[in-house]
Amino acid sequence: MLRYTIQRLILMAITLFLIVSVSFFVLHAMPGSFIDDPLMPKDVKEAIEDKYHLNDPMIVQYKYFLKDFLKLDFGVSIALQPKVNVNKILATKIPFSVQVNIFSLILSIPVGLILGIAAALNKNKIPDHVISILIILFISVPSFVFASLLQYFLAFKLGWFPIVSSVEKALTWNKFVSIFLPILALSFGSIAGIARYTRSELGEALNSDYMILAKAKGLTQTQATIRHSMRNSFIPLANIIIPMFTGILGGSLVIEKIFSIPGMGSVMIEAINAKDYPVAQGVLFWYSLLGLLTILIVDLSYGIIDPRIRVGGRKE
Amino acid sequence: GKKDNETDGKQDVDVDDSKKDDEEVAEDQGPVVFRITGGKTATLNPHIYKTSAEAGTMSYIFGNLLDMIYDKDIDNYKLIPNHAVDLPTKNEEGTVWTFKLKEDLKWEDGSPLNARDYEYSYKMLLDPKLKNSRGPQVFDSDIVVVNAKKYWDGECEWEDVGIKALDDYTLEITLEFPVPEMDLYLAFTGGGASSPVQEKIYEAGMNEERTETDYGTSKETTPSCGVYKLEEWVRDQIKVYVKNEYSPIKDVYTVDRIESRVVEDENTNVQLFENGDIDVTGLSGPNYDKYAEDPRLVFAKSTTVWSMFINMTSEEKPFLQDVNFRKALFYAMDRKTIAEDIFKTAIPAPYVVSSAKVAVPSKGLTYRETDVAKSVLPENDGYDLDLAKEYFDKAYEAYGKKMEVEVQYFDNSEQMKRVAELLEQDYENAFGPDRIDIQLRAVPWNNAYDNMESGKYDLGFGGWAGGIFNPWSSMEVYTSGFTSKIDQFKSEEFDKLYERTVKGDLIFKEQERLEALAEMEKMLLDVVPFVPMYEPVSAVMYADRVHLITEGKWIPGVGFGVLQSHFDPLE
Amino acid sequence: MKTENGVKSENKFEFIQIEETIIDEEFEGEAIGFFQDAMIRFRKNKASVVSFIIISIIIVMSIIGPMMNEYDFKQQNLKLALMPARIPGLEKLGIFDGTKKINVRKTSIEEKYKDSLIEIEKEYRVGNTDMATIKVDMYKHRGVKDKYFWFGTDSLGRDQWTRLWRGTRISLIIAVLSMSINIIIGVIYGAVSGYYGGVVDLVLQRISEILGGIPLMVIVILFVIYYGPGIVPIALALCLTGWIGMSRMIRAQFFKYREMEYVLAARTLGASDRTLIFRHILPNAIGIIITMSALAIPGAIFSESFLAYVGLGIQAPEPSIGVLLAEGQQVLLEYPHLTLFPALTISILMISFNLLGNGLRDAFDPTLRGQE
Amino acid sequence: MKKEDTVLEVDDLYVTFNTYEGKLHAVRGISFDLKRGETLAIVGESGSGKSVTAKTIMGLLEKNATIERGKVLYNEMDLLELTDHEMSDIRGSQISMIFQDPLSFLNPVMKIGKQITETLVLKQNVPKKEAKERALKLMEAVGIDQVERRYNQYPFQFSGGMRQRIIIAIALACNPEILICDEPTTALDVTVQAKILELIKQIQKDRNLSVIFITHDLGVVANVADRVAVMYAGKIVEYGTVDEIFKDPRHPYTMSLLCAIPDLETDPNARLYAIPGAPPNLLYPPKGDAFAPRNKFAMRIDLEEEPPMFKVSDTHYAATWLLHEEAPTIDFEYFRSKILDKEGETARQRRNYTEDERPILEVKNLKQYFTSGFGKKKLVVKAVDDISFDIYKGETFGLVGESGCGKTTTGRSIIRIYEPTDGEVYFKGKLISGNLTKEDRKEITRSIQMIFQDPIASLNPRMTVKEIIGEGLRINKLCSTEEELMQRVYDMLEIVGLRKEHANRYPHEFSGGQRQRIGVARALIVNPELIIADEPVSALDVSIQAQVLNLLNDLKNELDLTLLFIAHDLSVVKYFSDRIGVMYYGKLVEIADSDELYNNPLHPYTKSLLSAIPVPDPDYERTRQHIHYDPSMHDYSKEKPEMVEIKEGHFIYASPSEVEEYKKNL
Ligand SMILES: Nc1ncnc2c1ncn2[C@@H]1O[C@H](COP(=O)(O)OP(=O)(O)OP(=O)(O)O)[C@@H](O)[C@H]1O
Ligand SMILES: Nc1ncnc2c1ncn2[C@@H]1O[C@H](COP(=O)(O)OP(=O)(O)OP(=O)(O)O)[C@@H](O)[C@H]1O
Ligand SMILES: [Mg+2]
Ligand SMILES: [Mg+2]
Repeated sequence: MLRYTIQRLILMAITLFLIVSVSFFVLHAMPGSFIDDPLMPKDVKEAIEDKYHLNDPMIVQYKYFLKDFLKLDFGVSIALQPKVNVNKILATKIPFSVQVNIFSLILSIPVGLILGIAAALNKNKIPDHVISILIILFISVPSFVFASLLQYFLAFKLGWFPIVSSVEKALTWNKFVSIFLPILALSFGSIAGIARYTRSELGEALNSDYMILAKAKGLTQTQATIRHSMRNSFIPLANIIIPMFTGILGGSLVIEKIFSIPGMGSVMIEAINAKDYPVAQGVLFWYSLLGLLTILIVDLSYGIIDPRIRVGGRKE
Repeated sequence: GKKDNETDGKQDVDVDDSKKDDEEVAEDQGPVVFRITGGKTATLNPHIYKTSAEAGTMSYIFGNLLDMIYDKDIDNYKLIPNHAVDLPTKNEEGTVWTFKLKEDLKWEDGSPLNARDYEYSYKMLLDPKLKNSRGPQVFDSDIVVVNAKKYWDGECEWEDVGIKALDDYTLEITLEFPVPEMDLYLAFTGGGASSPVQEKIYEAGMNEERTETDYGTSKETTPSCGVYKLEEWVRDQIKVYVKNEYSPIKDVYTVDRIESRVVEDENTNVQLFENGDIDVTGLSGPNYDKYAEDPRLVFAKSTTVWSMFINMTSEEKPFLQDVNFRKALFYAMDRKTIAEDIFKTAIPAPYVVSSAKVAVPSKGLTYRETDVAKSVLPENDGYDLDLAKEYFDKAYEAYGKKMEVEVQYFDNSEQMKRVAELLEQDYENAFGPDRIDIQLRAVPWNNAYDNMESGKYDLGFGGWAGGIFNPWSSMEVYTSGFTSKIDQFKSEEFDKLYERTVKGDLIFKEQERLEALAEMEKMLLDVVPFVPMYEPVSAVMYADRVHLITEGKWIPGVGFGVLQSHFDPLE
Repeated sequence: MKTENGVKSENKFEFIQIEETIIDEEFEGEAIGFFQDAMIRFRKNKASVVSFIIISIIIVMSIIGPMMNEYDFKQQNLKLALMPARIPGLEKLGIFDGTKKINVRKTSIEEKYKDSLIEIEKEYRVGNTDMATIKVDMYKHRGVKDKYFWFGTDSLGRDQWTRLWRGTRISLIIAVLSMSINIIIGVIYGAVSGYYGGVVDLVLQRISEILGGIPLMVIVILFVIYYGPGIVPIALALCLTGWIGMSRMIRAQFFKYREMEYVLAARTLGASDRTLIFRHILPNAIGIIITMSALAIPGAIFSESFLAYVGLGIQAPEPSIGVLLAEGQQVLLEYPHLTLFPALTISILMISFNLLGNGLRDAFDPTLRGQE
Repeated sequence: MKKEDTVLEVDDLYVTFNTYEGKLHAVRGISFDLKRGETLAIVGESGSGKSVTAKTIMGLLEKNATIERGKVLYNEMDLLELTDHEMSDIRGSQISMIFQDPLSFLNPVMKIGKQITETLVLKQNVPKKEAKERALKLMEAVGIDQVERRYNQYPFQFSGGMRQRIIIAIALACNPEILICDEPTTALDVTVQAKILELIKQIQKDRNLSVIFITHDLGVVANVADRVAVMYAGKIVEYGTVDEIFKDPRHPYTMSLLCAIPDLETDPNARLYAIPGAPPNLLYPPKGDAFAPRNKFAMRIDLEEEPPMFKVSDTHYAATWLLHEEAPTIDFEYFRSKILDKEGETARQRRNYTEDERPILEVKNLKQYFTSGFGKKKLVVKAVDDISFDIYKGETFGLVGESGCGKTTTGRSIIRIYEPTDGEVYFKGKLISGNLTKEDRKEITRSIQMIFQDPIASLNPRMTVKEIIGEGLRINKLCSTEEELMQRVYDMLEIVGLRKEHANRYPHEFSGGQRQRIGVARALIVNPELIIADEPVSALDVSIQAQVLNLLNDLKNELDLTLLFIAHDLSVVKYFSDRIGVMYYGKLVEIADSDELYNNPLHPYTKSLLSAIPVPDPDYERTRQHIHYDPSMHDYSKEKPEMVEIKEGHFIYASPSEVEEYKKNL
């Protein structure tokens, strides 16, 4: 296991390096400059760009980049929060997204599971149809429509919640109430995802041979379902739930904008639009790292959850 | 707290306001709080800030030698000394200006502030290693400080630069050429690049190579020398300002505390306003419809005239070189519809210089109010379909085949898109879709400018902001030598006239200078390197508790004077 | 347990086929091929058939819808901007009747809304001004009582019905285009990777992993900047990483089927790699391909609408569902009709395509063959 | 036997399934009873409704099933009327079931021990500790070694045979009264099967269990059953004691079945009896006797009226009109002579090759290793480890051995589906295991063909029969015109006993035997000289297995084919092959003429294999002794074993000292 993990980590490092390098060139190939003041004289503009080596040949820029990158330093932002270290920017923004995302996770995992289980147990009956339609609705209505409607009706019209998130840093009850709507809006998608996955996995597990054996042993349908089907159908769920856990560091562009949460959601697109290469590169790196780590964690966790891999051999 | 009226019916805002009407509410109800929203602040480093939102913040927290306020008596703006004892004096040629500073000036933390801080600040602003983007402000704008550019470029010593602290309380500025008083005053008014930075913090934040400083990136690194100081700053979320007790002019302002939330979604903003959570909201397009008849509406002008630039030197599309074609575009533009139906509050603008620009500072008179300017104006907002068709026929005849043009617009503006869509229809209808074919192209906005600079476009929207008080220097963008030129207009005559009005003999000749401006405007309108479209006017709504000191009138330079206004206390 | 019960009959008890050689019987009925079989099973699945019909209707509407009234998708009339929906028939029920609530000064009721006023809902004061919320027949107010904008108009006074169907068409074209390209690339990539396995597979998988690691946004923005936001660039942008999922599925299929006995059988007959890939292995993936396609279409429509939301939508004045939604969202509360209809359309499309995909999956699943 | 002894009674059970194609009549009114302590075997070909019957009793039918009518009486209760919850009290503790496929029925992520004790703890409130003890005992009883360690392992760590035993242990955990075994050994090797059968019998004796034993293997039936019920097309056509069924069958289907199986005694020169035709389609249950269309002795009435159960003796009943007083009397001997007489021409000429004749296929030191993983985890499976043998023109070489011993791999290495790791293969004197030119390769692929085991998996479900058969011609460009191709396909279909009309059909429309014949046709159409038949009949029912074997034999004679015949069923191999090689874990342990091997098995593994084969003769089965083979009996640490010709044509893999030993036995 350890050896395998190390192998994977090395492979991951290589992949990551390639991603970062490719995106470096892609990013710098974008036309335009981070200085968007059209009134600024050309020579002044170039002088400022020179300070960041932006007019050097790409390969030279890449060398500069690599030098810092190897120390995991992406330099300072040049447009979004000029002169602030990229890693520091992320460190200040992430907590806001995390708060919302964690609660969204706490909400969507059980709800998603319950919906999924209910649907699987009642396959092709009314509850299944209702849940399936709900799931597709959750997936198909764009989140900005949901978020706007929630804000308008629950916060503005009914006044049950504040319109925008509270500014308290600590997570008080007050703060929680104020981020409840974004949590809700954010959860619809993951609830639907989990429910859909659970439904199909559990549905499959319910029809499996070992369920027949379990019932032949004398277990009731409920006992058999809980003791045999559930466990088996939850193993593949790691596939979508673990990425959700690592996904809590990211934010949602739309929802954060509507509820005024200063989180990660818009950083990437703003950085790209503003040609803030260091920030874009930094976000990209950390996200890719996270993404690859997630894949690794999923794979390794299968090794832990699934005895077929844990005890030896590989999954067929 | 702002959000604990959860249980109140929201309609309260509309119905129950009657009790607020009796203005004579007892004073002394605690600090006067003004609650606003705004966009994100990238930085509060006065040497590199970019957006007007940042400029706004800086005007609260960074003082300067002078300040501009609303004066009830003259019902207009007024310059008052802030850190300076009085307005500066100048030498005979009008190139050396001397400010005397007050003696007990202090930074937010109580440490003394004097002319040396100013000198240090300019030194840093122009530092060749720091390469601050606001540096050009002292060598590429209305005033040009001696050797500033050279120093910025690293080509001379600081001693050679025309900014000196003669002693602790005297600051001397040496200019390359004389400028009108107002231009100089304005250069040292309000918070911004010309405000001082606090040396110890600026230096402490400096990196080893002295190429970056973290000044103005957090509350701790943003010391105030203005009327307000930062009490709290959570990036992209909230800023709270409170009165700075050391400010010499703090009593001019009535507001004690400003709370500013970052809200980027306009619907959210309006809901917050209706909910009584904030005191002011802007209204655009469809949101404006809802309040079109609301008595709380006030309107603010802007210095930009948005225009449709024409690539008049295009080789690819030679018909763009034909002035008849460009004139056809000019006269076939239904500016009224654009202004009133798309932007709702905008003003149709068949001219170059915005109606917000002040041309006679002494009288507070705007250029458009002057008679010379009025003489330039075409009739009916320049909308004349018959004339347009006449011009077009000529152009069409000369070109001989169907004209295909592309309009580029900014991809982040729904309304610009609508203008483009409207123009496409109007032009095709006016000239016949068989003769002209208009295509649209959305472009990220700084790419749009890049395209126009490099002449890679046919038609494209754009506009120049420029200062409110110097319409002449704003003409620089149309001169041949301007480096970031987005139009293709080139005229020696125009350049000469421009030189004369900003650096030459006309500087101090009020009337001639006005006429010269009109002349330049006329040149542009004759050649039509761009078709002026409209002048945006923003609709703003203040809560009932805000009793604007200007009574809703927008004053150049000070807007509605909100911070000087009377506020009802919060419940 | 039954015992004998006498049955009497004469020559019933003679052998009838003792001398014949018994050969295999002929089958009754038509030969049913794999696709036919799938079709039969598909047809039995009511939900999928209904969604298929709905999708067909939407497709037909996206073709003829824009021609069903006198308006053109880009014909503007700013005097009739933002008209609420008015649908003949339904308007009698009080919905989509072309009315709208607005806030006005009380004085203007007399001045401007005298004829079109339906009722005064509420009166209130702002400052010193008397205000009222009134319900107004916007069609009467604007003097076009004879006109019907079924889904209302947008901010340039364009007919939303026409634009919606036109937009649906564009969205579908983008979706189908990107889906087809994704499938072609994904199938070839996955097939090569899965069929040859080993080093080829390792290299190809690394490449796709790296591609997948680059955030889509960067590429999309680049694309739009270079090629403009046309149908093709947007569709291509959605393809840049969109094929990866498909290639993974196909690869898995190839891993599974390349050891199937009938594939080996063809190999022992000397079949070339091409024959094996395209004739023997790939057809197994058809079910998956079709299912994935059906599921990819709503995904693409959805991505397109997200692009539109961040300002990278299709080039104006051309509408797409995403563009309409993004436009609508900004005025969602004031002019809900601009969001309602596109959102309904996208939801119905999503639901239908999902159900269709599920139905197709069941229909093509060989393990379900001949059974339920 | 008295009525009180009856523990279970099934009365007029009728079960249908709803399918897309219509209503499928799987079980059509069957009745039988089960007495205390006895074993009732239910036999019948695939799809005859055996499993459905079992599942109905357990109340575990699929959702699309409908029980149209009937009763299942147990302890005066009608099980069909119980709710699922009530049924769960009966399942496991009173009636238990062992399922056919050991691989998928165990929960893959639950420890073995827990799966055994689960019901004990949950339903019978046995304390965990005691439950564990009972489980350990049970595991021991079913022959699992190191039970303590195994108790905490997971199913995937168990071999198929062991898993099957665990399932038996689970079924027995709650001490049920009735045990239903649904083909508990079909998936297993003969040696493992023998062990498990012994085990079940043992347990039955110990606990006085009643057993319903479902199988299609008559040999197994002869071994285990007290009474036998024969099912055909959803009906019981005959039942009686095991001796009655085997010695005095009355229903033509039973008789045909008994004629169709080869046993070790079957004369290799005689043709097997093959039941012609295909089983009926239960979507449209036939009128009259369902077996009539395939029955040579069908009478007119068989096509018109359904035969009732005729009583033969107190214990023996059969549903055939032949027992009607007016019908001609046909006894088994007559039946056998009549049908075998008809078909009984010589099946096969034994081929004798001359000494100096060069073999058509020479395999020399063939090795095929599979590696997986890399680095320390590298795992090498020596699937084929240094084997050599020759095959001469026209002969059939049989390869037997238990599952996983490398038979398939050998075949595939020869035909170059795998690149051999080492060793040489010569075909007609030409080396074919190295790099080949394109031309040679083409020649080889045409000359050597393969028939696959699984008639479902080996036919592309998306191609018509015509396309499947014609593909070889097309690929090798053996036909110039489309018409010619069609003609050859039609001819081929006829040769394998199918009709021209079948050409446009898809594989799934055919029965197993027909599909396998299509597979044969595909291999033959390119005129190969050598055919590698990889278990061509092991997936087929006995009743159609004969069809394919006969066909192969006929073709071999007609076309002068050489066959490498791979199978694990020794009786089939024995019947079919001239010479036989016995494989054990990648090695060939013995090669000899088939008679020689059968009469004089030398290697202990061969002996064990032979002793394990069930024979469809109850008398023989009662006395049979199974010899166990333990590979640790060889001590190869000092002497290296090698292949030695111990007698002319009889090779054995042994060390010199063992050779001496074996020689003594000759
Ligand atoms: N769930 C089901 N849905 C539809 N048809 C079914 C179902 N289960 C069984 N059948 C059909 O019922 C018939 C009897 O099946 P059954 O499993 O009892 O056969 P069997 O005698 O056990 O055969 P085998 O020896 O192959 O196990 C077959 O034709 C089968 O296809
Ligand atoms: N492609 C492969 N990769 C790795 N191992 C393999 C492969 N094919 C076969 N094996 C292994 O080689 C051994 C021999 O397999 P083979 O299929 O030849 O056995 P067999 O005698 O044909 O068995 P069966 O009777 O089950 O068909 C087995 O242990 C099997 O797991
Ligand atoms: Mg069965
Ligand atoms: Mg095999």
